[in-house]
Amino acid sequence: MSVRLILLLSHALFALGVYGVLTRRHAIGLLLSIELILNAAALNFVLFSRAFGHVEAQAFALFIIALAACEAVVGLAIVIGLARHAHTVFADQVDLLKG
Amino acid sequence: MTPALLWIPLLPLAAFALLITCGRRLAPPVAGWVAVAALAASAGATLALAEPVLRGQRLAVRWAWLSAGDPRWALGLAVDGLSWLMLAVVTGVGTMIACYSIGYMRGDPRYPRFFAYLALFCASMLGLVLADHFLLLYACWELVGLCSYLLISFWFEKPAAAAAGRKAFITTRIGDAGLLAGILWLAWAGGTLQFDALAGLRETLSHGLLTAISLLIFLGAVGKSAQVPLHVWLPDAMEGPTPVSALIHAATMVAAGIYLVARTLPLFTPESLQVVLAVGLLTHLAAGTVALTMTDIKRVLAYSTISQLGLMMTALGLGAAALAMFHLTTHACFKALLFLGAGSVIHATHEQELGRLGGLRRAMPWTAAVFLIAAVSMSGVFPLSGFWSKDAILLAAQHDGPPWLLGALLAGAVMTTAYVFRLYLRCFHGAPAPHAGHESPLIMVLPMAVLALGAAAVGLAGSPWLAHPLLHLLGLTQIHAGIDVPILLWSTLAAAAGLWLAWSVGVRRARPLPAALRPLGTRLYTWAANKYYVDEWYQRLIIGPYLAAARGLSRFDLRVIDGAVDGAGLAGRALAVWKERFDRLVVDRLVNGTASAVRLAGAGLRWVQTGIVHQYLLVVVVAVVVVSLVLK
Amino acid sequence: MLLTWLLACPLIGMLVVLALPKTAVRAIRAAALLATGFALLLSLELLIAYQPAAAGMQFVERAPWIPPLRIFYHLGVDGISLPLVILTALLGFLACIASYSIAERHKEYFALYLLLEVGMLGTFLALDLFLFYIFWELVLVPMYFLIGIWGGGRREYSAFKFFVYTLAGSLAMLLAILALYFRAHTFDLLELAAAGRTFELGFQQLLFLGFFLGFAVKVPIFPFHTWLPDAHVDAPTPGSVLLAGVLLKMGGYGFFRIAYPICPAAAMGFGGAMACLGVINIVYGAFVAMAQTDFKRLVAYSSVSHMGFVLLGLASLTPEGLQGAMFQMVSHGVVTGAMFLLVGVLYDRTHTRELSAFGGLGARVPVYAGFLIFFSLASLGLPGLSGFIGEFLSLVGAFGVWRWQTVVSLLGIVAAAAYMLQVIQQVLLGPLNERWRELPDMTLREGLSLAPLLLVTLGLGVLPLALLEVQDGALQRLIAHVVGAR
Amino acid sequence: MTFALLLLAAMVLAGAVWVVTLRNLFRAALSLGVVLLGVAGLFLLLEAEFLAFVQILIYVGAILTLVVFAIMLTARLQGTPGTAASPASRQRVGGALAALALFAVLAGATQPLLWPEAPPAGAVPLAALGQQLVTRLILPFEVISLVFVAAIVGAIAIASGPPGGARPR
Repeated sequence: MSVRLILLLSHALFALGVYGVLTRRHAIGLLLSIELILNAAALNFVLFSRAFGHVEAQAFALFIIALAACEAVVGLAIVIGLARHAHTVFADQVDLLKG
Repeated sequence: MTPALLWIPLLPLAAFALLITCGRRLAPPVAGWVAVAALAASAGATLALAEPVLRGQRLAVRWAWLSAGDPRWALGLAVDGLSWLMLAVVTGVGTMIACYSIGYMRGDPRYPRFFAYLALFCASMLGLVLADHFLLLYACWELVGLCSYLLISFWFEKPAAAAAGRKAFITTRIGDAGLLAGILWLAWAGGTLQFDALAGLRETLSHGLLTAISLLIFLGAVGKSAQVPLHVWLPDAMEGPTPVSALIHAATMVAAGIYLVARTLPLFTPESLQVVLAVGLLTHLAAGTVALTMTDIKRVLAYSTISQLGLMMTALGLGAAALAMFHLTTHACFKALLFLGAGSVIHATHEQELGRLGGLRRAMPWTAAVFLIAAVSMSGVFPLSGFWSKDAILLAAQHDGPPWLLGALLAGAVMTTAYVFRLYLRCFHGAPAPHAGHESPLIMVLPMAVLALGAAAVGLAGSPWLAHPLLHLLGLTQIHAGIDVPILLWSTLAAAAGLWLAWSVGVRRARPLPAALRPLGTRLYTWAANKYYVDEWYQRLIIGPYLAAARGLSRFDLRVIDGAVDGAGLAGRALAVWKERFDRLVVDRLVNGTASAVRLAGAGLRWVQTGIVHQYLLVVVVAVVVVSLVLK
Repeated sequence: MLLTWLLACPLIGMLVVLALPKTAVRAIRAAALLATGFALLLSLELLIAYQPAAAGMQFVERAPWIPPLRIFYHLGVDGISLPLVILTALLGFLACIASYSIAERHKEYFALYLLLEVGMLGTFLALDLFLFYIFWELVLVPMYFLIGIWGGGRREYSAFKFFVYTLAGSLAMLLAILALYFRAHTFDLLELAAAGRTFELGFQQLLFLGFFLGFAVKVPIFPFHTWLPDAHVDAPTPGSVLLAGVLLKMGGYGFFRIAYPICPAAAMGFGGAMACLGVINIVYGAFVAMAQTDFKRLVAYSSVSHMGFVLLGLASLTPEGLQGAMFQMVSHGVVTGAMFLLVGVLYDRTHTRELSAFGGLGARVPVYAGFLIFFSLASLGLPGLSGFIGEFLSLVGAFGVWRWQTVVSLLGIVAAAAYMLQVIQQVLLGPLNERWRELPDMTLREGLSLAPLLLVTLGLGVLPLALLEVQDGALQRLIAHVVGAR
Repeated sequence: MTFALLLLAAMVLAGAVWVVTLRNLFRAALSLGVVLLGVAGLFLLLEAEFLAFVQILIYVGAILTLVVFAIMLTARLQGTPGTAASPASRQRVGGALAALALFAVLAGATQPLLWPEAPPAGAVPLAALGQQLVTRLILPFEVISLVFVAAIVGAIAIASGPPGGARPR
């Protein structure tokens, strides 16, 4: 079992997630990409837990999954709210942050 | 004895605090009496100190101020002969002037505030005189300047008064900056700022250093005592109420510079004394000629003050501090009197232009009488006060100065008599002017009478008849014993010549010059009447460039330094200008250029702040990568 | 626990404000006032319990926070930070009184305001570099919103400019902090100061430059000052007060607490440059102030000028110079804070800050005129008021070391009189402008927010030893530390 | 073992690429399911059985279902794919470059480090995990539950909208 290999995999997963965040226009697409990033992090935690024999690391992987669930709930609520309010689901058409 | 020392400045200060906080709740005359009472009490405390001081004692108190351990920064008050004399002048003249103001300022809407400022003015002057430490002296020095500012622009609704106050403060502050530099240098080089240690510094510091420091200190005195070239504020200060002018000219503000030089005379080297002498003499003569041409009562008096201060500086330049202080004392009496008299005239007639005044002798006999006493005293006529002090200076000039100095001072004496009698004669003699005029109330006449007594008799304290107690008090040991008859004759001759000039030229309008010299005379007269155009030169050479520099730097700040952010805007303006050229729309290209500059700058900023999440995120990711690369 | 409670006061206040409904404006104001008032009381208790004679930090609290990185929750005060802590608490309280004039979105305003106070107090209390940095940046965020939402004029532009400027400076500082950490493996300021003396000169100079950029923007030092006029002008009155009174001091404090102790050799090497920059600040600020037509802008540029004395005194590394620099910081905080309050009072009534629009107000509003004249005089350095002591001590300290710089800076003193009297003349003197015939004088609340500052200004000017004694020991040790490293 | 690893890795990578590139969101969501399953397999491989099951249960079972729901609910707003809705190519190139750079930085940071080749004997026991969760990690655990409550309340508040018709601005 190669730690380096799995690390590479998780990095790739992370980078792909970032790419998705940067390019996806659809809000749900953004959510999906963020899930990728979270999974990359969780994978790292579990990997280190195995490699160094830490219990906490697994616990934190668990927390990540829990937070991902929360994030999905809130994110989807926002998407639905947006759809109702701004009649768009494309993040780059939403510029409420603009000064 | 120590407590009495502290009470002297603290009593007027307390009066100030009382008047500024609850002055408006006091009935108007009460506010005035509070100030008078405080000043009179200070005068009493001064008198109480007379006995030990006359015995040659030096009383002092001292307390830690800027540092608990370092004795350099321990402030103190001290009184010796020199400062005691000043205390007497300030409290005495100050009390009289405050008394007079009770009548003069009646009905003014800011009556209590006037007396508050007056009390503070005297308090700071007393502090200045008592200070035993350069820092405390400087602090009071600045406070004196502040009070002059507040009082000169007391009637601030008049723009001229507001401007005059500011001019006084800023002009003297230029001198103060020199004084401050001198103090800094002294603190660094000498390691002490206490006055009783000054004589010791003469041995420890090098000659060049002493010259530099003393000249810087002298710069402070030049500003405060209105010497050339920083004299311009004093004539303008006439915009203030007349009692204020009296106070400034006699007891408080301008006396401070003379006192400072007298106090720090141990630091002055022969070279710097030469400078003092030159400045003093120049001021004496130049201001005298200007005084001859002024037609406003108060401005004549203002230039006469400058001229007399020049005379005192000349005495200081001769190293005769005691004589300068003697003249300062007598001058305080007769100049205060002259101003109060002038104020009385203005109070009665609401007119201060000489051309519209005349023949007031009948309507205002008391004022005319005291004015005459002051004028005679100022002219140096035997045996009034002015004679003794001026004669002593002439004598010193003859002994210690270059041969031409006596001649120059006698010429100054001729001018002095000429302008003061021109003033007197045109005000009180001749055909009565349309302004009826009436005698002032008792509260104003009484202080004038007291001062007239002083103007006549104070000089006796320095006369050989009483064996010079005043000069002994000031530490002068070698004194010419009797009256020097040649000098007496010379000065009487000068007074007579001045009187003749005043009568023939000032009143009868005779033309003393032969026709050939008349154009030159006219030109000289024009110059003098325009105060040698000093104000205009300052406007052109200093104030104008200063304001231009301020505006230029402000533009620089806005354009160049801020250009980092608005660089896009500048580029946009250039583009716009080019475009305008092509379109030949020359007329409004600046307007358009500015508009597009703003628009482009805005667009530039808006591009950065798109509000779109993706671009923000991209920036974040790139930043993370860059930072982590850099940190490796 | 005193220091933690001091930090907790505004924090708890913020939470209470957040918990209140946003329509309960009176309750929100009262909560904020109570929180800042308690903080002020605690800071005064600090002053009473402080022992000037004792060496080192006092009231120290130290608890591990992020142990793997050796980051501690480490608080403490000494003679350098204590005056600034009290200044912050005082201005925080008074500006809170002045915040009653805020007219919209009270809940958000006071929550952010209290957060700002937490950040400011924390910056002065932190003894851990990491903690310091967090508080330092924490200040930025509420200030950005205070300017951007409750400001006037081009508020978005100004807030953005303020944010970008400061953030850029902070990044340079962050790099220095990281470099320092990788070298010394600690964030503890006291350990870092001890370790700093052993660094070679080149490294010290790099560190110093990094910190310098961070602090220079805050002070602000020419040519990093152009955010200041914009931010001051467009910020709401309490924001301007805290900006001038406290935020600028954070930069100066950084030099005292971080740059000088950690990079002593570099600090001595750069002394000449610091003195020159100080003089440029003094003279340049004074000249540019003279040309301003906007009241607030003028006061802002006068800040640039006054902070130059801090640099000058700092560069001298003499006891008088450092005392003067610290004194000038406190005094400037009080005086300029009051000046901004006064501008705010006028602006609330007239809705203009154009100096030429006023005139002759002295007869119409005598109490206001008295306050304005008083603080203008303090600002131009009149002896007897606090501004003089700071300037004078800085000059005395610097004169022996940087002769010509000191002499040139005297020009700034003359110019200060010119522009301050210009203000008085344009606002108060001359014939009354008919537009303001009905102008009301100051209210009791406004007077209450200014009276303490007046007393402090007068008290410090007459009895400067009260403050100087507090600072003395810490500054002596700082000099010994820096000069001894040669 | 290695074979299983490689297979799962390929599965995860392919799925991830689909997630970020497929234009059709529904298919992208299904690809996410592939990724999640692959990661669950990796968890199994790393002897973290409990987590693997949690992953499948919560992620695949709950979250993914939710996402698919949302996609269907908002389907009418998506417009026809491939018309005006494609992202600007500049952003795509920039994003790819940034992601690549990030990957390079991360790999560059972790690959040279020395990793323990032989893992400690025995996996982390589930009991120990549970023990930790209710003792040492009790605070974060409770905080997470707080976050849950907040998320639910927030989601309801956002998605339900104001009671009286149109929302302000």
